[in-house]
Amino acid sequence: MTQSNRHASGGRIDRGQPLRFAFNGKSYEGFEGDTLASALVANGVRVTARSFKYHRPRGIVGHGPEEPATLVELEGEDASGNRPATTIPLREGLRARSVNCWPSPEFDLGGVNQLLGRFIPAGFYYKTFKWPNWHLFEPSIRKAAGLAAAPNNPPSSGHFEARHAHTDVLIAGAGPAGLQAALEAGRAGKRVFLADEGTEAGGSLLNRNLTINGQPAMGWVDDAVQELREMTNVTHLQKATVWAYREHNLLIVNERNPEQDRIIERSWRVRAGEVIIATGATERAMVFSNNDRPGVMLASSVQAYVNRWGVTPGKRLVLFTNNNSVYAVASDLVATGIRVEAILDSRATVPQATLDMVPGLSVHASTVVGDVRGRKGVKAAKAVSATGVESWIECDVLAHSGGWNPTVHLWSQSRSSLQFDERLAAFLPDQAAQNCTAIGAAAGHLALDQIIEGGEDLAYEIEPLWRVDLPDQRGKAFLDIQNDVSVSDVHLALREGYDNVEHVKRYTTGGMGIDQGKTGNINIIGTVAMQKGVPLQEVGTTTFRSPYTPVSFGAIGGLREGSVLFPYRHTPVTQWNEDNGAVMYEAGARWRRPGYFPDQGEGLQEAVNRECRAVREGVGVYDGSPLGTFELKGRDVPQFLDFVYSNVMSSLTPGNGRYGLMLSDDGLILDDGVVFRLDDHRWLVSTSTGHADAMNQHMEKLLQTEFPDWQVMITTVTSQWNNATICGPRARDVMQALGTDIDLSPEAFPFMSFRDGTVAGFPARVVRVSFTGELSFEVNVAPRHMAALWDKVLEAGEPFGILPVGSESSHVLRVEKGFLSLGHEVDGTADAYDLGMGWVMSKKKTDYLGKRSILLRREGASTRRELVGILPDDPNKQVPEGAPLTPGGRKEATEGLVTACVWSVVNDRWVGLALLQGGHGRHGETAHVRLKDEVIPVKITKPVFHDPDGNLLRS
Amino acid sequence: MCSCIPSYKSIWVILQGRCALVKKLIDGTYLLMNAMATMQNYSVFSLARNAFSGHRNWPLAWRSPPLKDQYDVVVIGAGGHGLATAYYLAKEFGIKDVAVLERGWLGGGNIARNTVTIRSNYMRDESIPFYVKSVAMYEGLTHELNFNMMHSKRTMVDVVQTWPKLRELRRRQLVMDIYGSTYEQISVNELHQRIPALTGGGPDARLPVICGMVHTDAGVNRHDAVAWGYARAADALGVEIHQQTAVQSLIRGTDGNISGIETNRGTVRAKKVVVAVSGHTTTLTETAGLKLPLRTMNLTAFVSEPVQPLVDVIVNCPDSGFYFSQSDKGEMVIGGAPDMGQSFRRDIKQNVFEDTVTAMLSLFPSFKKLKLMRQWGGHLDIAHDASPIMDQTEIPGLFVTAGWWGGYKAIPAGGLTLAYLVAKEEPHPLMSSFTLNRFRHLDFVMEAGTTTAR
Amino acid sequence: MSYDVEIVRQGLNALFDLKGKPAAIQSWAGDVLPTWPERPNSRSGQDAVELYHIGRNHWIARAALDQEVKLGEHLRPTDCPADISIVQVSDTLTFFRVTGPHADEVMSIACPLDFHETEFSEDAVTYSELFSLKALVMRCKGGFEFAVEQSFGDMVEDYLSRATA
Amino acid sequence: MLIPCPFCGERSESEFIYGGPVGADRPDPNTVSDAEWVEYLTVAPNPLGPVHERWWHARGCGEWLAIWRDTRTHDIVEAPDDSK
Repeated sequence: MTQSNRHASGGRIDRGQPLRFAFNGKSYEGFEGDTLASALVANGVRVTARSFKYHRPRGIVGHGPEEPATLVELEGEDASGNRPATTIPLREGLRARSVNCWPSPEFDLGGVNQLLGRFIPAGFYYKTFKWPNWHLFEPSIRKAAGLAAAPNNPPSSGHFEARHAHTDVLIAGAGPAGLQAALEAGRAGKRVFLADEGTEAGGSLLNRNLTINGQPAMGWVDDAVQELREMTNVTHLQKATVWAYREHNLLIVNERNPEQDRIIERSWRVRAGEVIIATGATERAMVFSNNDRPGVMLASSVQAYVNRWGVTPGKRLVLFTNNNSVYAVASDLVATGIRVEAILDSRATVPQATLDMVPGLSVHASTVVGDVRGRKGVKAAKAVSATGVESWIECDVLAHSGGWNPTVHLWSQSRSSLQFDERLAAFLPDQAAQNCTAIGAAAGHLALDQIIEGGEDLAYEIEPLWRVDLPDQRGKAFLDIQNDVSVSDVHLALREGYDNVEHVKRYTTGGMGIDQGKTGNINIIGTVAMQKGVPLQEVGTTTFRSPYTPVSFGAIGGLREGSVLFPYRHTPVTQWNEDNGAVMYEAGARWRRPGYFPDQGEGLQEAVNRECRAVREGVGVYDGSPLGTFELKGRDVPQFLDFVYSNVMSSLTPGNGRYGLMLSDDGLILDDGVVFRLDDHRWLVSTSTGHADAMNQHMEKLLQTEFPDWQVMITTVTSQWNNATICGPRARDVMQALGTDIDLSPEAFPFMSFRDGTVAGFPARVVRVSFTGELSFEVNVAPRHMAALWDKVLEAGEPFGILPVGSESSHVLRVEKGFLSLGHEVDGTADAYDLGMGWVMSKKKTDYLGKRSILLRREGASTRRELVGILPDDPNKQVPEGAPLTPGGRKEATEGLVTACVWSVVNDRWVGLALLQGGHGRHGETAHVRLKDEVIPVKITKPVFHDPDGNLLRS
Repeated sequence: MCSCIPSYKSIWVILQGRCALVKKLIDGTYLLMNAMATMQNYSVFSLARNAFSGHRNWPLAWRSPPLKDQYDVVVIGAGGHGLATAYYLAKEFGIKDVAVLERGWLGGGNIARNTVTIRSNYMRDESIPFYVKSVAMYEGLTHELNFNMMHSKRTMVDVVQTWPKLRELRRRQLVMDIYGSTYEQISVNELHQRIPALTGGGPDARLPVICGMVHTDAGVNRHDAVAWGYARAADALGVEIHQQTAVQSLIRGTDGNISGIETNRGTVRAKKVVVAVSGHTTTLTETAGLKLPLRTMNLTAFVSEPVQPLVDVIVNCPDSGFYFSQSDKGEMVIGGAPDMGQSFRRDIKQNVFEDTVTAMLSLFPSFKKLKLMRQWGGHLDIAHDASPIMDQTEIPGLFVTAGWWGGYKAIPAGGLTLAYLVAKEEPHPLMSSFTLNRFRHLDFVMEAGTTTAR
Repeated sequence: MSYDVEIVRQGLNALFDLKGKPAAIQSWAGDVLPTWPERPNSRSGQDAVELYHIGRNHWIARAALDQEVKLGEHLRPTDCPADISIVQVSDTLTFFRVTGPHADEVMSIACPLDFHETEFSEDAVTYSELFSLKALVMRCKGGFEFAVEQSFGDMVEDYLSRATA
Repeated sequence: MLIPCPFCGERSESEFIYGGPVGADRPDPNTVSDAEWVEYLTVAPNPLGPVHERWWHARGCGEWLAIWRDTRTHDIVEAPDDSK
């Protein structure tokens, strides 16, 4: 019979909407409003899981995120693993199976581990599996671990989203305290963000039969929700868990299946002026022998199943408690017609008001549960009185309550402190570290009348019992049901000296499961305290860490994926590059640039050779737009540039430019670039592509923090100017063919100067710089004209065999010239002198960034690694870039490295650059590249292989 | 802090299924018992013996002796480096009158918070041999300390997505070859075979995967076991470990030398004091007026829920900015970049965290459905040139080991070389480039481009 | 259901970057610029020229593209005195408009600013972070307008289409 | 974090770039001793408590600003008395 445990009426389920679902391959029926757990309870499924270590049969214990025992894996389109069955809303066609057992929880082969229990106490693996080594055992152990299967596909439809939100008050939890706080803040006109993890508001009121001013409490909840809905200043989310509390009152909320069905989960980053923690309290377990039998459940969960879902987990119940709350449970059970065999209360006296709630029930004070019988379902509980009288009481459910823990996870995550409260036997919020307050049960107000005026509830009183400790105790008493950590494990840890609560946790793994010990951690602390004879406050808690409950990585990532994972930048020529088959590279500062332009069937080297030959013998063009460019304005620009560059810039006259190096004050090379003086007070500074942002930061920092009185204003113009750089012996011919009003003769327009005019009809600034060693014209135009200019250049250059040039060829061309490259020769150790660029280090200036440090460093004793050219003895022998040079090619400490090695079309051989100890004095000698199985002799030369006097670039 | 706790599910299978090995197990155990005569031997036999006495007879892993007022050497910090140093002082140099002082619980600092990656793929001559030594020492540590470190030499695979990164890694490879450390390039196809879960980074991806680099020497182990193993072995050699003993200040004698320390439990005198406290180095040395070129930063990590075995290597994605490995318990243990500001907060920054997660999802899109289970932060100090500092300071008798961001892999060799330095008062050859002297002429040791900032 | 918004990538505007003391710029530019927006991160506008106060001694003047030449002739960037900086930056920024009932929601995905009317008023204009890029953000009729550095235009368009898919 | 920008007011940390601790004033490199120069370059305050540090409002108004931030909590705090 289906739903044998379902009541004929009652509960917040929609009996008009039956839902079919499958659990471990068997079909069942539940109703809309059920969780998977409540539907399983309704269908009388008792064994729902196997435990992690011993594979003991387990049932459903709780009713919310605290559930320690029943973890399932969802199958099909919403596949995901390790989900507490208590947190899965039931839906039509849901398919779930238990994790950690095979073939089923009823019959699980791993159950043989139960026989081995005594051989595998806490920490046993530190003492074994050592010989011959861990590798022998690891594969089997890995296979056995891991609970659910790993996901093998991203969600097939829908996506995740992350967004920002701002609020005056964030309230975590829509139970009575949270709703009340939301009403008050909302009525006061504040912006309110109310988030609750449940499917509907009400918190504990959903599970309990309470009244407010004589009316059912859920009526009050419905009114509150309605009033909040009408307030435009209130955002109220259900199925939304506040899972992290970060610095500066930033909280992260995970909302499941928000209104748009295309969004699977939404992550909210909420910045709150004030945070109200109304997260309620979690019932904790009692610790006694075999307290993990299927049917041993939290009392409040039994109450929830009865009241909220209209199901009874059993027919004959025994209740075990050390506090008052269980009496309300018993009262509800009786009202529903369920038989309560007995209430066992560990306290010596039970308050009369409490007893009055359960007239006619058998209440045994000073009595504990000593054991539970029934491997696959509770059959009887052993009551043991203080005088040692034992009796077995037959039952099918043992509901227990070890008291209540205020849910202080968020409070603790905020760095706020906790204090152990002896009266409530629980850790309570103490000093707030951020602008937050805890209210309601989260603050220790465990009765409704403490929270809401007119609320009626039984006063909460407790005498803590951290574990049942009886002589001749047999059977394991679990502190952490999920990780199978028993009292004896904790005792063992303490006995071996692992006596700090963190040691206990790590040695036993107690509290490290997916539930993070929500029902059991305090009992571990209590057990440690008892054993050591110290108060609980002294033992302390382990740190509460986010997330409060597991949250999918997809939601954290949000929309940021695929092409927008990292920003990307395009020039107006990017589309042309892609259309013309360029192989595109990541090129620094998030630009995507062409690496090379292969013809049909051509490889990298052939394409590069072709492009290089064009530049050396004819003409090439590249898109130089990404180069960082800044316009500097003001009277103090000259002295500023003299301070940030190692050479003198102030002597430049308008229209002219100079190459320079920027150093950090500890003498490392930051960047190289070119400075042009536009007129008296306007300057143009260009930086390398990759370092543009960093150089902007560097210059602004100096100006704003070191020299606030200097009049220098910087405007970034990288994207205001694009350029096509035409380079090669025929570059002037192409310029003429394009048509320009600028006199291009070397006399009228020499190297390192610029001219404003028109080129191909576009307003342009033409600059004579060269990064290839050839005659070059950098034609700068506004980006709106760039694509058209590019087309015209290629058209005008066609008769001269013009080719577009990618970054691979640029690399070859600069190596042939010995021009340095950041990231190759400049690797954080070489200075300008090492690179043979002493000429760029001003001797005239008394101070500039890096000067003092470079001098100090060079006074050190160590031999410098200096830039040299290398020619492999075998001209056809390529040396890998980055290869070490060692003395004599021996396998010993290196004396240098090859920074670059390229096929030089002008030399028809491999040529390279290297940093070599004392290299400047070793020209003509042979050095040795040491590879794993090979030594390559190379001749040491000057680091230049083409036009050493620079006649071509000045031509 | 990560957890690599094996499941217990198949113990029976293992014990039964490996009968052929029982003879070896017995031989090995007896050898070990002889080697470690002073400690309770840990083996499958001692475990069985204790099982029948209800595990009531296991001795303490370490003692809690009364704190004396004088020691030959005081080591501040019972983390990996402090405990290892104390152990090697006693074992290799016969210096046994050593106290290790810990303000919290032993093994509770960064050793409790790191991602247990052990590797030697460095770039400079100064670094590689040291890490080659450390990796080798780790591999023998389980047997040396008679404590199962669960060392799993499972290989690290770099997923390369940009050409400049490939160039940098190949440079490392070529230098590492000289020192016998392993690094090999593999194709994208081979990469997919090694890491089937790597389904992102295709040709149309924002950063397409170019190739992989394989570092077979790399491994992971169990961090708590390293701390506990060293603590237990050092204790057995006579070293005293004092937890809940906070050092408040360093004391200098009239000669300017170090003469002891002030603690919350009173004054302790010692002619040699070792500071091995990671992020808190400057907090301590400044009590003696010593400034060091160190800043403290926060590094974060997180783990997923445990799942069935999926990835059996350490995956490092330097271009995307994350790395992870799957623990024996099934959790993905994930790390990203540090947060640059100075911090002692031991927390995670949401923006840094999101950067790491999105990078991971781009290469492992199926992890969208995987769930975050726990996250945390640790603090570490980083020197001005980002390389470690191990030296006797300008205060005679005061030794520091600091600047190890990613110091977990350095624990064995770091402990050994520091013990050498303390015993002989001269730097160990493997660490001679890492003294404070290098700053006098700004001779930085720049280990440029260390993988995803570890 | 998808977000109900309209996204338009706009054409070029005439833009001039102005730096220096307000009095100095004012005396140079004369009445071509509108009333000075004194409040940080606010804007003013008259005769189709808008002025954005987006940094300490830093403004952006914006007009329709057909005003570019005229505005340039008034502002004379190359001739202005040493103590002020005027740079034509029309090509530097690409503007987008997001309008419609869900414009707020799309903006909250992109940008960490608090767009509540008490925090981000009708005349607000500011640089902020948008899809992790620097962006100039303001309100427009029925929604929001923002601009990113031109080379990121394609990327932002891509991101917006993902956000509203 | 929320960082107070003197021009824009409080803004999300993601708009800023960290600029390092505020160090000592730059000494005259022509007169300072080697040791003092090295200390100026390499040693930064590393307090367990308030640290004076710079941030650049790079995705905002471009201002370089300095705040006091407690390294234990990340709270932005008033300058300690002895720094004024």
